[in-house]
Amino acid sequence: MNRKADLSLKIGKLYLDNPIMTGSGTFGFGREYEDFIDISKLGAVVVKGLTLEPRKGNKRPRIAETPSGMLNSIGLENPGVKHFIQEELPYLKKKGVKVIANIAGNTIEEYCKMAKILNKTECDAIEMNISCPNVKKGGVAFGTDKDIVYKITSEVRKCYDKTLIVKLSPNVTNIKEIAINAEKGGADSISLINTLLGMAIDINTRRPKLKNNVGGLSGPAIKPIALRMVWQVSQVVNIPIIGMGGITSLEDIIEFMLAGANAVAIGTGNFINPAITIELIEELESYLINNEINSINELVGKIRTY
Amino acid sequence: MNRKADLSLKIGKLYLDNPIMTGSGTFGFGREYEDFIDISKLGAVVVKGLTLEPRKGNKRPRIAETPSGMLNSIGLENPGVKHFIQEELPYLKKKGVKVIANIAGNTIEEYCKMAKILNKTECDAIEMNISCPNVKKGGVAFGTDKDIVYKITSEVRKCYDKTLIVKLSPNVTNIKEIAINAEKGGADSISLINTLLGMAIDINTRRPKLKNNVGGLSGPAIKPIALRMVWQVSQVVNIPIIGMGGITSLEDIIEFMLAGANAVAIGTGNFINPAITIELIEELESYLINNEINSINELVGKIRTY
Amino acid sequence: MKFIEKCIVKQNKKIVENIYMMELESSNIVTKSKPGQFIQIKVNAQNDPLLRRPISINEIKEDNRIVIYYKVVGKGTDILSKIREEDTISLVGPLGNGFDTNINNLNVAVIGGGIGIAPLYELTKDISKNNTVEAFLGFYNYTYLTDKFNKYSKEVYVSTVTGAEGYKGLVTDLFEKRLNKQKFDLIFACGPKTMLKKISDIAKKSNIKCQVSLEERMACGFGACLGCSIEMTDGSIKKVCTDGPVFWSDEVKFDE
Amino acid sequence: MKFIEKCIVKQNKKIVENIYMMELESSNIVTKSKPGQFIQIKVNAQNDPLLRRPISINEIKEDNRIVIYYKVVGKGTDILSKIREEDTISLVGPLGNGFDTNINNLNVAVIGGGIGIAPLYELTKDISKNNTVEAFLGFYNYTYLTDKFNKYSKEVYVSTVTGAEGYKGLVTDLFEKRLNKQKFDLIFACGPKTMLKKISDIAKKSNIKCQVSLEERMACGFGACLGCSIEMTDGSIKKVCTDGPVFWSDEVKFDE
Ligand SMILES: Cc1cc2nc3c(=O)[nH]c(=O)nc-3n(C[C@H](O)[C@H](O)[C@H](O)COP(=O)(O)OP(=O)(O)OC[C@H]3O[C@@H](n4cnc5c(N)ncnc54)[C@H](O)[C@@H]3O)c2cc1C
Ligand SMILES: Cc1cc2nc3c(=O)[nH]c(=O)nc-3n(C[C@H](O)[C@H](O)[C@H](O)COP(=O)(O)OP(=O)(O)OC[C@H]3O[C@@H](n4cnc5c(N)ncnc54)[C@H](O)[C@@H]3O)c2cc1C
Ligand SMILES: Cc1cc2nc3c(=O)[nH]c(=O)nc-3n(C[C@H](O)[C@H](O)[C@H](O)COP(=O)(O)O)c2cc1C
Ligand SMILES: Cc1cc2nc3c(=O)[nH]c(=O)nc-3n(C[C@H](O)[C@H](O)[C@H](O)COP(=O)(O)O)c2cc1C
Ligand code: FES
Ligand code: FES
Repeated sequence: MNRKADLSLKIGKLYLDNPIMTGSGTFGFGREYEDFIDISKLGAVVVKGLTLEPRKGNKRPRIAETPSGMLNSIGLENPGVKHFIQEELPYLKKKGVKVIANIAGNTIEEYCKMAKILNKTECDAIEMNISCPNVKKGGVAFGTDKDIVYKITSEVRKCYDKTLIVKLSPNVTNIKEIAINAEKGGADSISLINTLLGMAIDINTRRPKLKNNVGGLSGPAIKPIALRMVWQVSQVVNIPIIGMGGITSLEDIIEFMLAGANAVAIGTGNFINPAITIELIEELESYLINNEINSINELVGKIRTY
Repeated sequence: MNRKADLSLKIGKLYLDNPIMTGSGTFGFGREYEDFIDISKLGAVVVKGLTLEPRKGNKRPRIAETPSGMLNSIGLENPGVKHFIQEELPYLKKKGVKVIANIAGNTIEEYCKMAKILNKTECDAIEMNISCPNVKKGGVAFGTDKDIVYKITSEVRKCYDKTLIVKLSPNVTNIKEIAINAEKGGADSISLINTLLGMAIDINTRRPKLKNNVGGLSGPAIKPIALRMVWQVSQVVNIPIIGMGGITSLEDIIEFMLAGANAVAIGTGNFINPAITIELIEELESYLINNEINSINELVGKIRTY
Repeated sequence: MKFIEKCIVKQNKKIVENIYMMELESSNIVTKSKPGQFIQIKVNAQNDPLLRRPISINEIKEDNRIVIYYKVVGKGTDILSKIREEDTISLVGPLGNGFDTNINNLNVAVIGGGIGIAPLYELTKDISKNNTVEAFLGFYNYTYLTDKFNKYSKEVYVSTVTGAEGYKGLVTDLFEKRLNKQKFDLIFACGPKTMLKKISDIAKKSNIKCQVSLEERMACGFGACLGCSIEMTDGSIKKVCTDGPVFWSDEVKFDE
Repeated sequence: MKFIEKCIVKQNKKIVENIYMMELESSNIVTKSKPGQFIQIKVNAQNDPLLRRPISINEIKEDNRIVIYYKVVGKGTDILSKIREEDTISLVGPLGNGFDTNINNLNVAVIGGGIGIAPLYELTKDISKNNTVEAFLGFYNYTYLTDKFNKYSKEVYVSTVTGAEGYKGLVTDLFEKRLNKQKFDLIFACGPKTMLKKISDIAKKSNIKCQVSLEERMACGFGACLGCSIEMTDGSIKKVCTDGPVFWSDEVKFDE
């Protein structure tokens, strides 16, 4: 078989060789996966959520397993955006991979500051995490109010020339109006979903299983919700969508693409199979070839709803 | 061991022998479980969602399995409230079990009509389903708008003297304000959660796995979200809470009670083990005895958060 | 009477290609089972896969054993195929109405396609006592169970799509050919929906009464979830799990 | 170098009570493993349980085999205990830093409690070549592995909480008694947190260097999820999975 399939796509100003990216916070800064895969083959690496200053994150325990899912309350432990630019970005760029910085701030100003700093670097794009449920300020509040979403997107847009992705929180009544306002605010792309707010309790100690009491639910358990939201959003925006939430198989990826995702990100799945991203790129390519699909565009949004 | 534990509780004007109920739509009208259990031992039977007129429900396929969960789009297939009163209620009351009618309407008037009709029957309580995501009108809209929740609850309250339970939709940004308004509107109790809106796609046919395109996600997958919402709601209301969402074990029940649920309902779990309700009543009683807990009140809300 | 029962797996082996046979030791379910009924199997003790899997009863044996035949098509049946002898699995059953076997002195055609052949075996065994049975068994390539049908049928006609064995083509064609020579009073059919539709058409045309066994996506299998509801030709709603899976073919809307 | 490897289960058997031993055939992981490192095991192919389970390497055998000992405490280890010989399971490893075994001519105390004894065996084997090892093994009631430790230790001291074997009481008491008579240069310890804290206190008081192997809730095991981060005495944040699981005891905050 000498046939080839076109896996490439464009998100804002960014060209990707293939639509498989990593979910922020599940791939560190790429180095952690070096032994397992050639990260340069990824569509893009979305790095751990960055803040202006370094953060120690939340107290442990930070992890709890749930049926087909997991809760985390890492609390944005990260070395800060400057350390990222100095120590991590050069490594990733040397590998030749597209790098997307996931950023989180306590205020709109913080987001803008980070965007300005990143604008002058080799970093290819920003994914604005306005949805992380773990940080008291700047977390849920931003991503769940459509007016703030518009405001923060348009403010950051002013300070940032490259590709701007807005990552949505699923903990909302109406994901469509949030997505619409992110687009109006100037986002080049929308990524979704971040984790769903959840809880687990240790019945012996009568304490939450997470020191932070609540945490973000991820993994296969949330896939049906993620897929529904991607589909809903794809009906109301014209910018590319990066779908995620529980992806662990080729079938999952095709589902997300049919629902309207132009690209997908693998999060929790990396923990279980650290080579999953590369395996799925290969599987996706074979799928396209075997099904005589020339390009992923022939999949995106091609769901035939009833 | 001759010790006994007190499993009884009061919800509004309703006394229950134990806190284990059935999730509406998962227990039919009780008859379906006759071969498996003695339904008279249940805390209460919450029957399939009723509408004013009989409904045929949605087209098939109506069921799709997801990781640790399932999607349904039954679409409130039911014989109508009158048929229930004539054909099903007498059977249940003869069994001596407490019966809660789950009702859904397209308009506030429909809810009131049903409430008035039920008020004059032996039916012990109403659970208002303002959250069913399957019916276009009267579904999501009611349960996701706090003002409408207040309005509908207070209107139904006027037509109904017995115990009024309001069942909340989890597909909202702020479950607390919805619960507060249900309480303000005169609800005797709040039950939560109903299903989360989800989707699944058959990649071969490129069609949604449900004819209705989207459906409600239930089962263990949603437990962390349900538990979090019960905990949040228990902090803002003073009326009893009926917790549900993914319960399949004693441990799950204790978790819900610690989080603030006075009673619990088993939904999807019944499909997998049709005797689960009775088994869990027995396990709960043993748990209390073995742990020298005299009454379930010593569990409810006793989570020790950080 | 339905039961939840933990049963010991006595045999679990591949028959052909992706079709497996499992023999289960049961003390309750087996006592109430009838041809055409099914059981709901929990393939593991975890939450994934969550739901039980409906599988028809293939044979009810004297020694308290239930035999099932299943085709590995996905996650659940794959796990099932890996269960070992002496392992225990949970069943709920017997479920469904089963075939109407209260018949005597009839010329009966039993028509099965693919894995749909399996549930017809106990039926054939049962009705062959008081009726004359001809079996029409359609396969894709590999055949199975034909020997066992031989024992209880006057004739067994086999078709394969590939022509590997018997008539090359569809079992419905094979049956139609036979219809030219032989009159039947009653048809029992189980198999893919397209096959059932075809048979239902033939039955109508030839004025033969016909019972078909349907499949539908199921959550519970015992009437509680309403997941398996279908609309009948008369506009009524029936549950495949409790009102069926066996229906008179003229009640079924095949072109939904 | 870390690997994802499908390994064949060569043995999986109960040793005592709820403690099992599993021997795995590996071609990659085994070549890079060191004492004190661990592997991440996917106990089934489904999504529930979702995460891998971290289990320490007990022994690295010449014939490309890795031995682990595990205690059945929940869903994951229960499934693990039911895996049969010749089944295949997926491992990720070797993970973590392992013990610092670059030592010579030292008097070493190896102290283990409960299932924490398992990872100390390969360590003992290794360091016994160039050092003198005394092993202190604390159990609740049933003992295991003590014979194997005998082979590589100058002395093996056993304690049980119930008094079923050896000293009746805690292994930390046993060790303190021995300390009155014998000087040690270095301690390696693995076991429950309370035990490690006690040993850490003793080590500090007696001015003995001490390495402890910690456990933490893990999602990935290789540094990506930050689920296992702990704050050290100097205020820095370390990952138990990659910076540990072995730490110098004076770096660890035991009273969080
Ligand atoms: C009353 C009844 C009796 C049945 N008897 C048998 C039998 O005797 N032998 C046998 O091999 N199979 C039988 N089936 C079909 C069997 O239930 C499905 O093949 C099985 O549930 C698939 O499970 P899975 O996890 O392997 O596949 P999944 O991974 O769930 O799905 C794989 C494919 O299987 C099909 N499928 C899944 N669930 C069902 C379902 N409930 N009904 C029909 N198709 C489904 C779908 O096409 C799906 O794409 C019966 C089904 C019903 C409803
Ligand atoms: C680096 C490391 C090495 C380990 N080595 C071994 C070993 O050699 N042998 C062995 O038997 N066990 C070892 N453990 C502990 C083992 O990982 C847990 O017992 C196991 O994951 C429990 O899984 P489960 O599904 O059976 O229990 P679950 O149902 O998940 O939980 C049951 C109980 O087990 C405990 N537990 C769960 N996960 C962990 C975890 N990641 N770490 C610690 N405790 C946990 C909790 O107290 C929980 O209440 C090690 C843990 C770590 C972190
Ligand atoms: C341990 C962990 C840490 C995460 N950290 C971040 C983060 O820093 N920023 C962010 O935007 N999303 C973060 N996420 C969310 C993921 O990027 C992703 O949106 C979510 O987990 C759903 O995808 P999944 O089910 O494939 O994991 C994190 C998720 C996990 C599990
Ligand atoms: C098949 C099915 C039908 C349901 N029908 C109704 C209904 O008619 N009215 C209602 O309020 N909730 C309905 N529900 C929601 C359940 O009562 C329950 O709130 C939800 O499933 C979560 O609980 P579980 O995870 O234990 O199933 C239905 C759920 C299922 C799975
Ligand atoms: S499968 Fe549940 S009602 Fe038929
Ligand atoms: S377990 Fe994931 S970083 Fe340590």
